[in-house]
Amino acid sequence: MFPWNYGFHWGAVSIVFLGAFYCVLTVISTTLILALRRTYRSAAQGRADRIRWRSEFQELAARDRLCRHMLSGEFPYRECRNAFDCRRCEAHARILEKRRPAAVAETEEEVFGMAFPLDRLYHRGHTSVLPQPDGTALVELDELGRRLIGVPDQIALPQPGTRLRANGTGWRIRKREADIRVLAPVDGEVVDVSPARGGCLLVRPAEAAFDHLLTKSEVRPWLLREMERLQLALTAQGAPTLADGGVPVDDILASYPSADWDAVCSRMFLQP
Amino acid sequence: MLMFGLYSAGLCLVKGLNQTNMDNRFAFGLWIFLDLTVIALGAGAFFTGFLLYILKVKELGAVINSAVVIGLVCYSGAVAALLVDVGQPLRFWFTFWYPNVHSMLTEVTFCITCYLTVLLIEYVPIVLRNRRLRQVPSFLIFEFELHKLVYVLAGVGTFLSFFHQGSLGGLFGVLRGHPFAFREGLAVWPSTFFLFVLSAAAAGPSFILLTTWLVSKISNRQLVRPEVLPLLGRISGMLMIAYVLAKTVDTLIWINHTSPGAGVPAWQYYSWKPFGTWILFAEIVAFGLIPALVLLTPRLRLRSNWLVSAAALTCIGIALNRFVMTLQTLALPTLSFDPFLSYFPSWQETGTFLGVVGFGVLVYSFSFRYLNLFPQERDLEQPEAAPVREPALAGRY
Amino acid sequence: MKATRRDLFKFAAGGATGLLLTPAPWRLVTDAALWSENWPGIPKPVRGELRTRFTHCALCPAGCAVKARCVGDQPISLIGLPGKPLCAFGLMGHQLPYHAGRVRQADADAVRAVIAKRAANETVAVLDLRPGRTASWTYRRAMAALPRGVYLAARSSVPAVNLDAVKIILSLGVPVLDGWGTPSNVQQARSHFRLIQAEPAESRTALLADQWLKIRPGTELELVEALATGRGGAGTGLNEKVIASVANELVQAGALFLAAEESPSVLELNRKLGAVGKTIVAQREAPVPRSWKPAPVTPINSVPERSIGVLLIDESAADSYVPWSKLEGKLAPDALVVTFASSQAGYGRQAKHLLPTAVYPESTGDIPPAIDSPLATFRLTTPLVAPPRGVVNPAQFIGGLAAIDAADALRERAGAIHAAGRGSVCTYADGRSIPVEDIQPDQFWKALNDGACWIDEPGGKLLPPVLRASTPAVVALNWEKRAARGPMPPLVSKLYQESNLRVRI
Amino acid sequence: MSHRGTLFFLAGALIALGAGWAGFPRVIYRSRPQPVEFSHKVHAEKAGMKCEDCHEIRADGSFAGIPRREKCAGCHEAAMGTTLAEKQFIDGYVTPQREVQWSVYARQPENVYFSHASHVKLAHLECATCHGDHGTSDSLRPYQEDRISGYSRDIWRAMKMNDCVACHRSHGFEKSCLDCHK
Amino acid sequence: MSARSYGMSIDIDKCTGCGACMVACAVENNVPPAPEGVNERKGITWIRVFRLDNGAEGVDRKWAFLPMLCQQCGENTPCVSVCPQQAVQLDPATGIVGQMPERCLGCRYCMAACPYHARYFNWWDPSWPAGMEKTLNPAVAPRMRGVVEKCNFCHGRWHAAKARAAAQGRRDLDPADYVPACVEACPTSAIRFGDLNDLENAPERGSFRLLEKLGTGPKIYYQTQRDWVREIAAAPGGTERAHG
Repeated sequence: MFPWNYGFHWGAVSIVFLGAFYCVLTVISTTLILALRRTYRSAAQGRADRIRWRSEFQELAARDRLCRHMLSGEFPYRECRNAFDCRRCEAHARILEKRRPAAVAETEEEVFGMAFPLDRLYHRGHTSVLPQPDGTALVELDELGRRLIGVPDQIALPQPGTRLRANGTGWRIRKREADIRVLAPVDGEVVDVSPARGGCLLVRPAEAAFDHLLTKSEVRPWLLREMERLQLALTAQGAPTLADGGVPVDDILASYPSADWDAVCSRMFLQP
Repeated sequence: MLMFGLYSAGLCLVKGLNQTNMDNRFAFGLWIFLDLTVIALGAGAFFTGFLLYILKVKELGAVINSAVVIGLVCYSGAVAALLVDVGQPLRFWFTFWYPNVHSMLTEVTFCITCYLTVLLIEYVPIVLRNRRLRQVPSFLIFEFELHKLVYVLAGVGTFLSFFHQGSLGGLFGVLRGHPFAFREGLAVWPSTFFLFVLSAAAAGPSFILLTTWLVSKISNRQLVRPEVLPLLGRISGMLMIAYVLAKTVDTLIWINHTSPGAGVPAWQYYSWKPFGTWILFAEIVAFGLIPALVLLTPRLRLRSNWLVSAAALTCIGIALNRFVMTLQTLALPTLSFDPFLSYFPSWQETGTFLGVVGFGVLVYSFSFRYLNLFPQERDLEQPEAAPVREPALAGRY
Repeated sequence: MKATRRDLFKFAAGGATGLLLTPAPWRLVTDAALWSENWPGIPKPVRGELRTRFTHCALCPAGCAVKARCVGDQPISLIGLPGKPLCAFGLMGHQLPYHAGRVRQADADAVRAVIAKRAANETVAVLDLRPGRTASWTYRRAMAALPRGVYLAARSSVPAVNLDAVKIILSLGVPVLDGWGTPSNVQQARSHFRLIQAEPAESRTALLADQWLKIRPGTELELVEALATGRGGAGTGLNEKVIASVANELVQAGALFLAAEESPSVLELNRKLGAVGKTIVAQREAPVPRSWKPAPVTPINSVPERSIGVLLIDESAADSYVPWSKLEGKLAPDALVVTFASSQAGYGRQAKHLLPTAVYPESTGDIPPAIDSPLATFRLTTPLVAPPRGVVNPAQFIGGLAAIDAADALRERAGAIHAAGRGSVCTYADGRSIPVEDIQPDQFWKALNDGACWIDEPGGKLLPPVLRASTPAVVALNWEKRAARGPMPPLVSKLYQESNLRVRI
Repeated sequence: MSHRGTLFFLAGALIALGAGWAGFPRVIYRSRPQPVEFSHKVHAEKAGMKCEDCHEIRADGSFAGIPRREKCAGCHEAAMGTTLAEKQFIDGYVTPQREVQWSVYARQPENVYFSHASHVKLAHLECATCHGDHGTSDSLRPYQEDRISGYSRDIWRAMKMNDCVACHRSHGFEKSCLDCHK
Repeated sequence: MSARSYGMSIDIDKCTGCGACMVACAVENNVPPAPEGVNERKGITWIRVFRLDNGAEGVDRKWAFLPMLCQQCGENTPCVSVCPQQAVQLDPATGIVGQMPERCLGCRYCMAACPYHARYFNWWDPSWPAGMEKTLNPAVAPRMRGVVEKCNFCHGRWHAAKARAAAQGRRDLDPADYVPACVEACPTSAIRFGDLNDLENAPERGSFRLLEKLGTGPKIYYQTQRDWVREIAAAPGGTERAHG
């Protein structure tokens, strides 16, 4: 193996053979080391959240990766390519220009008897953002999210001052076997927190641009879609389907004791 | 099964190889034969990887994870069996320390060891994708970064596999002492070298096809898009046809030139029951040409039972070829006065190998249970539930 | 500060890395491999100075000269002298003492007491399976001294075969080429005699014979009759023409006719063919001290039924054996059978007591002239290895019964031979041959012990053998047949088990 | 936090290094004293003997190795000196005629064939070339043998196969394994 | 010391199949006796005498005995190139193919490679009946379980001969000093041994080697006057008559 080992002969074959062998070893080890170094770097730069969201977004079923503009019927079929971050999506920008302002300014959507006030913006991970006059924004679960979780067993809220990252972890909620990471809808710094209503944060957003969040007329089709997904998730769990037209009870979970709630929640809160 | 396997392996290690039915003529037995087969079937890992990452055949992304696991299982199993097979396992490292670079076996040992490492590394991201592990940020990032580099590993793996699959063939092609196995070839490699590479590449996809099909039958879930399996079949078929052609040419050369050159008319090999010429026929036509043609006929390929049985035939064909190369070679007498011998493995041998198989199944099923072997699976859940109607009261305008 | 799990991991990792930089792991790996070199149970051969010693092989009456290569005093391999090779069995002789089935312990004194008590008023018989030794003489003297002692020899007479004179041999199942005579003699003579082997089994001799008569089992005597009378022989399974041609051939060549078992008709035929006196001659014995008063050799048949009270069988060196059925009848109802042997395999099965004896090359004794040596010879087998404690020397034991001290019998006989002054002694170390009268008695004795052979001078007329027709069927043992009855060196597995060169009989 | 981790790492590494370099050799070697106090120095200087006087090469080329009792008794039948060691030797071995169970420092593995004859008579090597100053040592150090492989530690000091090979290579005597293995 | 090429010439007609060579070999080279249940397929016999017959039945059945040992192939030796860890070696100085048990991994690839089946594997731990290990030959190291061994022309004797030469200050050994055990033991001196480069040892005319066509250049030459023997011995690839 080494020239100083007994029985080693400097021959063409030896050189070629062992040469190849050592090349292979080097390649393998360099690959590993490279990976490790990059890991170290990324970790240092705290890109964990972004990476997590990116890879998890890839893990989502194609059906769950649909573009908001498909939901609102502007496309027959379109998968989101930017991990639900429309701020960098030129298609999104274009469409916004084209879009006519909504005819009637609704104040509140009601879907399946769930109130979705339109004064706020919605994240696909079932959080809503209510901009405050003082420039901060109130982040909390939306109606469906709350009903999914019902009364949480335990809520882990970030310390005030923590920096949030859009699509990164907002806060965590434990409910039975389900351990849910609620995705943060916006970049920003946590100002104040309260465990009320499944947890809500007061956030000072890094930038005021919220156009990656769902607004106004997009909310309804999105919600319809979400109900479908919920139903699908439940039936996948072998639970009886939502009574057609039935209004989701406050604590959906409680009414489906048999369901693997971890699966349902992770599906609804966009975690593979 | 695993227990039994461990027990018999232990017997062989503690009491020595007298536990087996191998003997001075049958220096290689069941183990070597099955190792060769298993490694050939495990070739799917490298070949799929090659197609996916190097040739960018995106569709194969659906099975790559499973392919890697299969490869890992096959290779680790084979290596385990080999360690029991050698007389002095404590000296395994001599091969690395004092290698005889002219020996095919050295090449095999080096390549397989390296490749096993590669497979392990390739396996890591798959493991790290598990949801629990993912909670640890560093794991998450490492997986992400490693996955970006995986094509390098795929490349290395391809290189290694090419050589050791070949060398496994060369193992027998160089046996000047056995005109039945001896072949001329290019440079240092006898023709069997290339035949083995080809056949392994052909069998690999078939085997993945089989396992995927089997797993989806057992778990009755749809794991991959319906077009993936036929694609695998097609790849396998193309390689198979190439292999069959090459094999035929090689056989002809051997019958008419190589073997007589060594002083043995080829008919002699087949004058020993039960190894008649039928075995040649079976190897080339029944388990070579026919499945190849089936796999290449689009209409048949799309029928899952045809597809699967053709794939099965291919795998059997490869196994048969390995069998011929190992056991028939040794069974045939070389000297006029030595008899034709036959060999039947002892229960310890069988047991050990069953253990290896058990280990394989275990690892695979665990991976299947806890890891995401078939990324497409999520997209293919049962028919969409009926779209939800919005209640009338909600539709005010 | 308190260590978290994470810290422990770090610690372990550090330990691992550190360990890799020490010799420990590498050394352990190496040692494991080295350990496999001297695995427990792999013996270490004893080292020491290589010496050469000479003796005679006592395994069969051929008594070939043996050159032993020894480390210190332990023989590690045996070999014949140039031109006087050993057979396969002889080559393994030095391993015989380590035979697994060997009997080592017995209470000799108790047995002696019992015998002594019964010897007073009962018939004591000694069955000698290798007549013609000095030990045999001791037995005869002892039996003569005892009130009612009988000396039974396995073979009533020991005819010698003069191979030089032989032109053609017809053997009835005698392994002529495989352990019958002295290998070297047979080897040399083989060129000038024709061998016809009549044997049912496909024995080695049958394979190598010039002609092989494949007769039906048990039809040997029928064949003899047919050859003698020229009639019958259909039962042998040979056709008349073959028999006729063979008979004719025999008559013409004045053939020698050998049989595995002595029988009157065989002798008759030999006489008829004129072999007796020409190729079959009387075995000459080396001189014995005049003072020795031997008992006569009693043919087993002439022993009255149920007469023997004590039967002592010397199996320590057996050339032939008497089937037990032949002996049983002669024994008194409560007869005491004592056998001197090294393993249970032979008469040990029937005997009441088995007294363990030394085996070659532990034993001390002499070897009667080989069947193919018409000349008298005197050859000692001197021990190469010390016999284990507790073994019995049959001659001294039986001599002791009659108050005869046989310890020096060999020496006395050597003295007698020297006194006779005939013949010459050839020493193996230097390969010289000196007339006896040229050396002193104790030189002679020393030479014999260091490996030398006394050979009577030729000359003198070859006397026809004294043949009694009334002897029972005695089976001659060649070393292969012996495998069935006595211990064999462990390495015979090479011939019988690990190759199919030979098949057990 | 991070250098706390490194601290632990280093600690582990250091401990391991210590164990491996200092502790391991003590563990792996079984050490036993020679049965008799013997001084090559005294024999070489006082008695003016040469190595081959006691360690002779036999006529057939084999090497006698450590002399047997008789040879020692040749001079030490009765005490020549006043040392306790000699007295013990005579009382313990010569008088009761017991062989001394020496442990041979330079005992090679069983599968090694070494011919002193060819090295001394043909190659004219000095004993010291391989055995170092053993011939002039004043006392016998305890014999150390590897617990696992059972080989003497001295082989690892100066008589490894690589040492043999190095010399043979330099003299162009490296033919085949079976030259030195049996 | 000039390169030698040791070889044998074996006269098949002289061989009586007595087995002396096999025994002498086992004694010389410390080959252990077979444990229970060993047959000719698992046994260790560095030299083995095969029985040939002319295929006829009954009394006109003719036999010959052919001693078979490592043929010490001189040209592209099958077993040397295949060994993964240089445990097999063709000694340029003697032409002897050496096997190194302590280097051997026990993969048995060399056995598969040997057309003469002259290599043997230690399937069992070597074991001698109690006390018999005293009779072992110190010139040869006993092998351990799980390694391959084979004839090396009694290399212990070669060492001894060289040592004797060295003691007398000679470099090249006296041919009379170096005679393998089987040669020494053969009662009919059917086996002759020597340096094939010397004239007196050069193979006689009409002698043949086994499986010459494989081109492995074996150094064991056979002679026979009997045509049927030559026919069988020279023919490769087990013929029908070899059954059983």
